Amino acid sequence: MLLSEPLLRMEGISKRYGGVIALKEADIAIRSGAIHAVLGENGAGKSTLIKIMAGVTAPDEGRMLLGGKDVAFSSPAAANAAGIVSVFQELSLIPDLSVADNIVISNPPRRFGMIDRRAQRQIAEEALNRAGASDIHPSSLVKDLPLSRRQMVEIAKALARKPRLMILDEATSALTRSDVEKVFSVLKRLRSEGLALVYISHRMHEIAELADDCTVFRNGRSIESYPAGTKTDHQVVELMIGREYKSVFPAKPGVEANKAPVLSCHDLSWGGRLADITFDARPGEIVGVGGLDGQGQRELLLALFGVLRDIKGDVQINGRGVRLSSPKEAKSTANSIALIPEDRKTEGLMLSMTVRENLSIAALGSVSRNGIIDRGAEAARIDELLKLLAIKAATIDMPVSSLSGGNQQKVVIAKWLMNRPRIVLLNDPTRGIDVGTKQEIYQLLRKLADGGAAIIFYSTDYDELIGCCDRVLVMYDGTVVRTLEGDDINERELIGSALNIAARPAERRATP
Amino acid sequence: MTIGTSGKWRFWYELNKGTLLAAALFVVMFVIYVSNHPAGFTPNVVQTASNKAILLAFVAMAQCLVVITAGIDLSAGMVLVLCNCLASWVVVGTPLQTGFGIVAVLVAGLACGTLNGLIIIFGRLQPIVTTIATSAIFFGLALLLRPTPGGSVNEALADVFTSKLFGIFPTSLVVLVATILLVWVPFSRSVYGRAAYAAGSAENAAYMSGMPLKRAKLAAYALAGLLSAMGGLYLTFYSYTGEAAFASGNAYTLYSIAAVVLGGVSLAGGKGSAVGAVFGALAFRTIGDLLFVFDLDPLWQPLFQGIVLMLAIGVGSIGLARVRNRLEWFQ
Amino acid sequence: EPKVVSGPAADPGCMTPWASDTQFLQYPKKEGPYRIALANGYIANTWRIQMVKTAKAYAAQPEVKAKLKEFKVVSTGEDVPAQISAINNFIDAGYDAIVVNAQNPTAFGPVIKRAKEAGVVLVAFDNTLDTKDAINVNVDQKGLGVTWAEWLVKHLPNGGKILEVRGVAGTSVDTDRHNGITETLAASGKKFDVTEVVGKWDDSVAQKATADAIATNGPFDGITAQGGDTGVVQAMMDAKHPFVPFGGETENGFRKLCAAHAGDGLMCSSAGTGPAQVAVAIKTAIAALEGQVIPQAVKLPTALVSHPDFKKDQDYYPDQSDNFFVGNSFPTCGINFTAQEIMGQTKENQ
Amino acid sequence: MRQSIVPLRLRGRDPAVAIAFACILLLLLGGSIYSSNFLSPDYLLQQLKVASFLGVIATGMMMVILLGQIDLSVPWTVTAGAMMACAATAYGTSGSFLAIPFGIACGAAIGFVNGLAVAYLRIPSMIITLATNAVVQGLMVVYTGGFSPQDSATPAMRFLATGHTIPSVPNGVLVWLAVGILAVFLLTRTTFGRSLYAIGNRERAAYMSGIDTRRIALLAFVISGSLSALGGVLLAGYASKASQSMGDAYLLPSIAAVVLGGTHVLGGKGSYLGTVAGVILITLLQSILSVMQIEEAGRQLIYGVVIIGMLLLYGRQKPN
Ligand SMILES: Nc1ncnc2c1ncn2[C@@H]1O[C@H](COP(=O)(O)OP(=O)(O)OP(=O)(O)O)[C@@H](O)[C@H]1O
Ligand SMILES: Nc1ncnc2c1ncn2[C@@H]1O[C@H](COP(=O)(O)OP(=O)(O)OP(=O)(O)O)[C@@H](O)[C@H]1O
Ligand SMILES: [Mg+2]
Ligand SMILES: [Mg+2]
Repeated sequence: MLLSEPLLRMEGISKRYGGVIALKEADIAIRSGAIHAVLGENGAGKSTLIKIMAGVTAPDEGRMLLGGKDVAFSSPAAANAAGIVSVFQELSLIPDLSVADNIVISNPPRRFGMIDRRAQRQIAEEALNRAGASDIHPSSLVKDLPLSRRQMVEIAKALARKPRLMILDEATSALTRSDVEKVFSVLKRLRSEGLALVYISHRMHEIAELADDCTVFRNGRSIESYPAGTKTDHQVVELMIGREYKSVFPAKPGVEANKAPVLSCHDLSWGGRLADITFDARPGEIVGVGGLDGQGQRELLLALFGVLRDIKGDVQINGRGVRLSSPKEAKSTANSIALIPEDRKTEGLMLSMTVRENLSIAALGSVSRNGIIDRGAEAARIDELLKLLAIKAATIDMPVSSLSGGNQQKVVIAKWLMNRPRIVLLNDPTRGIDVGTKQEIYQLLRKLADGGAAIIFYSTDYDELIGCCDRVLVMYDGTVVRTLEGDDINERELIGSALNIAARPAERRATP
Repeated sequence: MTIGTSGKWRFWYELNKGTLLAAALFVVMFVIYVSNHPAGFTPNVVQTASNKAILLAFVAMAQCLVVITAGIDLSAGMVLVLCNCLASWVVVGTPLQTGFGIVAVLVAGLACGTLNGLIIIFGRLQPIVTTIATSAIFFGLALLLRPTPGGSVNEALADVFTSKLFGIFPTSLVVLVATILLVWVPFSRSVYGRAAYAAGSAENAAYMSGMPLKRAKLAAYALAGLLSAMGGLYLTFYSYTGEAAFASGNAYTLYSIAAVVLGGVSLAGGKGSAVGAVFGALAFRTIGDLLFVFDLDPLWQPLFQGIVLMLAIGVGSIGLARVRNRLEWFQ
Repeated sequence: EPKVVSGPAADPGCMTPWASDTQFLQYPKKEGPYRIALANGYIANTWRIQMVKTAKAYAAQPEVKAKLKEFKVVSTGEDVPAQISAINNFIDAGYDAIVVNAQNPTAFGPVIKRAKEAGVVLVAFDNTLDTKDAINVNVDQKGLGVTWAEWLVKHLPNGGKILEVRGVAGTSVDTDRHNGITETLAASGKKFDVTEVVGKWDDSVAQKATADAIATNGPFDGITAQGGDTGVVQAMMDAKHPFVPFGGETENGFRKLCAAHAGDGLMCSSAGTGPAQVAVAIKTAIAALEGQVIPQAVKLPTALVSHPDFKKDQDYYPDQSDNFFVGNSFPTCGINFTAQEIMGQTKENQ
Repeated sequence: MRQSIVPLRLRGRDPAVAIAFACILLLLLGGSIYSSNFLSPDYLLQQLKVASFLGVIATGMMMVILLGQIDLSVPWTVTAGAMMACAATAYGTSGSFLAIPFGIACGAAIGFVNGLAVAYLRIPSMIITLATNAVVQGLMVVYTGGFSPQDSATPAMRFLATGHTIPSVPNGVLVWLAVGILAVFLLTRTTFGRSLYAIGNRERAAYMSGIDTRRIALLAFVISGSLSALGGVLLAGYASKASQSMGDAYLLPSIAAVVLGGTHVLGGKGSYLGTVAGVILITLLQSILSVMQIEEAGRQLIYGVVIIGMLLLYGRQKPN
């Protein structure tokens, strides 16, 4: 299977960032007409590898052969010209430009030297159609689209360039299941058309469905390449993490039903986007929020965190009615809420500040007196957390931007734990995170719950909801359509209610 | 997929909201102005207003080009002054000489802008200090050219450019519209223009998408120099002389920023259009004109101008004060 | 379209011709009362504020007021085109005469043309216009430089080191005054070593520049400054620089210091023309409209006071602000405001 | 993970600051070729005194720039601070006593308006501060024209700017030192400082971390206004009087000083030591050029070229 001459071969690639070795003598061979999955933990060097393929960074050592000839790309444009196109993990869309502008961005159709807007619209519509996203209007601005739609645009953009080799770095991490299916059928069609595809994902079942070849990375080295299907999931994970691998999810101890709820929501509504949401969360409980992406889950968390204005309805914390007007109020000791936001780069982290500064930013109040920071107390708290979360950083005085994606996410979670919150809201915290880290996060959530916190956990990953949550609120169109509990939390019920198939019309009326 | 026309208008409106607001602001203010003017809405009054406003309009367009890339050009006013001084030497003589003179002035402006761009892009310096420094250089050159006010210009040509077409329509407005059509429209619809927007909106993403960022930014700065030079040329036409005026150079720079913001161009980059900036400049200039029609104590006039400017800015920000999702504050 | 006539002027005591070859003009008589406008440029400094207030006070005097239907003042800032436009607007709005303190003496060619076509009388003062088609109420800027330099030459018989504090670079006033100083010093035949710094007519800028000059090039034997003089003296005192002869402007603060330290060697010649020249300009405009004979260029007397003649409450006001300019009266023109009256009155302005 | 005694931002980690100080030495050595007086203690102390006005003003500017904003109302805030302080003396002895606090309070009020508009109405600072500048200018013109202004500095103001508490060290320098120490403390040791950097880095993330971003921004502008006014008070003390437009010469130099000192104009990055270096650089450069007998044109050219040269030496941003 690996015998045919590969389209792209990389040999002995090394790359270091200051003291950090991102890649060390990595090899990979990618052939046409196949999908090549790249697997590895966070920080294993996957993104760095594809950045080198795509001409974003140059390797320190090693060579790259495209169709048997030595190549070196000085810029993404050069790689594009050679037929290599990638969908980056960090989206590369321009928020203030329209979808159509973005899709044709590298080579817009021209007439008399000016961009031909009509032709551009056509190309965009075609590309969106091919990517299975014809619901996106080509004239809408990218910044007005939700994350999942943006990823679809990103894929359409890559398709519009008619590549020879297409790279997708966690391109489906924010997609809903139906989108994923559409994208998969597109990818399969491309494969049959003879394209070479590189696919990076932390979702094992996606890889099982798609991949023809696989390469596992660990600590910057390419550990092993093998044809898909020749190893069990278990073996793969062990290759990735380099140690034995046990069950992912911690056991659910079950909650005492008679405990007073720490957070209770009654008929919560906001504009046209949230309607009549009612639920309770008790200490020690992990409440999942499910449903298709963009059904108001994000708004619900923001509403609870004091970000939205003009909220109607009733929110009680410890039986006390509250009306929060800012995150500052939400995190105050009286309310003690924390929100792990969806987009770590813009809402979670100050990228160019150090890990230390990021960790203590939300808890400044508790490590300072009269506005003056107590550095001893700060350092002590940080030490405690670093032990708890095992964040991989050379020193905590380096900018958080130089951590890998997964470790950045851990910093976002850790910074809120500094506050010892009693209500933790999580907005898809495991997006783009490897299994090892995910496992740590699940364990951490359970530990927090056991410590008496109530956790509201929105996830786009059904396995997570099933494995972690004591209860799941399924949302549709801004309201909770079903609450699943116990054995009802299974994939069939979750998907059924997420699509709001009128399986149980009575339920809908029961939770008005 | 078919897209309804109403949908198309909605996107168009979203995109051009800032420009429309600026246009509305200008129209309202101008109507207040002419309806109180003793001479009324006559070609002369419009001509006077347009001759005065066009300088700022050019500098505002220049500023807009740079601001779109998330940069800023604090030397725009000094480029205008420098080009004014240069023009007062070279835009004279036979029609041919005059023509060459005009070209020389425009090339000089282009060169100033290019210098800014080269330093900022290849020196990787922050635009704000770079242009503070180059503005000192440009002013120094202007002083070398004109240690004292003076010089002259081809008066026949100057009169043509500041008079009325067919006795009704101000030539300066025609030149302004022509400049928009010949400079702004091609630029904004070219690959470089798009890359300029992208650079302002999300530079890293634009780099990843393989856009020609450096050339786009260079083009923006260079064209900004050219447009400021147009302003300098017009200053010469309107005043027949050159003067190395430090204060007015700085004033034009600051006013151009105000005009750009009034015109709905985001200082964070990536948003807005030169047409909006032009309306912003016209509106800003009308604030000064209002002094003429209202009978204010002379000592209260500066205060009046300040307050009207504040109100105009306030109008533009009404929408933001009342968002329902507080995260929208941070866009 | 004024007629060129032979002199003298109707009011020869006030309207002295600039030079012997200055033309005398007679505009066609218009029926009063008149609409007169003042197109000012920059406003935010004390000189201009004082000037605008003097203009208003002059126009409010009963005998002047009787001749005026309207007196309007507009300040357009530093920007020349704005001032040109203001004048255009005044022409379009049918004003009879426009008085202007020009931001730039050479920039008003097109407007002068228009004013002439429209039969509007244009009178420039302070920063006058380089033209024969408008009436100039002139300050002899170069002559001021000459006065100051002559003062220094007189007190430094053996020449010496001079500090010259200049004004705003690129303006004609600065250049004229500088040329007057330079030429006079050169013509004296003595050896003068001049250090130039830029004070921008601003006290704190001048003070800093002077302090630096003293620290690096000092001490000096004489000083001349064309503005910001209070700051210059302040810098001398801060640096404990010995007091030396000083030729300077007419700021009240400067004169206060000159009077206070006359005994210590601060011998000053303080010369300039106060903001009241606006009143002369208005008076000239009215005379032109009334069809009287006037010179095309009026020469203003300079208010010159030199050591040891500084008289309290006449040449300087110890209790008043440092910032205003003394010399606010032109007795021969019947203009007798004291600076104190103008800047000191609060009620009049309410 | 032991903490070093020296605060992180002051540790000599930032090469820009070191190079900036090297540039200062270079400038002095270059100047001494022209006149050996440039190295005399008298001259240097005098430069420090003059630098202290810019230094105080630039401190406020730096806070605002760290926030990712800018304060263009500096010129007339400086003037208003000076004029209002002097004006207070019209109200007898208690007026003279309160002159300095009153001047600073006026600056704080202007900063408050700026801050309110920027933080609560979300108007871009670059334009609203331009507008407040115009309004304050208008107010000062009205005031000067209408109210028989008192504009001599009080002895206390004179003392604050030019007096000596420590022999031969002007008090102005001590004021700057005090302001500087306070600023370093604020920036490195307090929640306010941390929040300032956080907001400058990414306001959205700072807000979501529960920082009251609006209050911090408001405070930064109030500080900037107050310090501008304090600069004006010092300047009035130095000149022994207040006058119109005395602040005009401080806007662009204060921005240039902050940025020359390595602070990022878009906020979030910068050290106070860098600002100190920037202030001294700008002051020295202006002073040396002022006394060299070159035409103004030449001075401007050299000023511009030297600033760009220095920036190219160390102000380059990382490749993106
Ligand atoms: N610009 C950079 N500066 C410093 N270190 C970097 C930089 N980019 C990557 N690294 C480091 O290189 C290593 C490999 O990172 P890379 O992004 O390739 O990992 P990854 O496999 O993509 O991880 P993830 O699954 O989290 O995306 C990490 O330790 C990371 O911290
Ligand atoms: N050559 C380059 N040109 C432009 N930007 C670069 C270059 N190298 C790195 N970057 C940028 O530096 C930052 C850090 O790099 P990188 O994305 O590899 O870090 P990371 O933490 O490993 O990310 P992740 O693991 O989430 O993929 C990113 O914003 C990246 O875009
Ligand atoms: Mg990655
Ligand atoms: Mg990574």
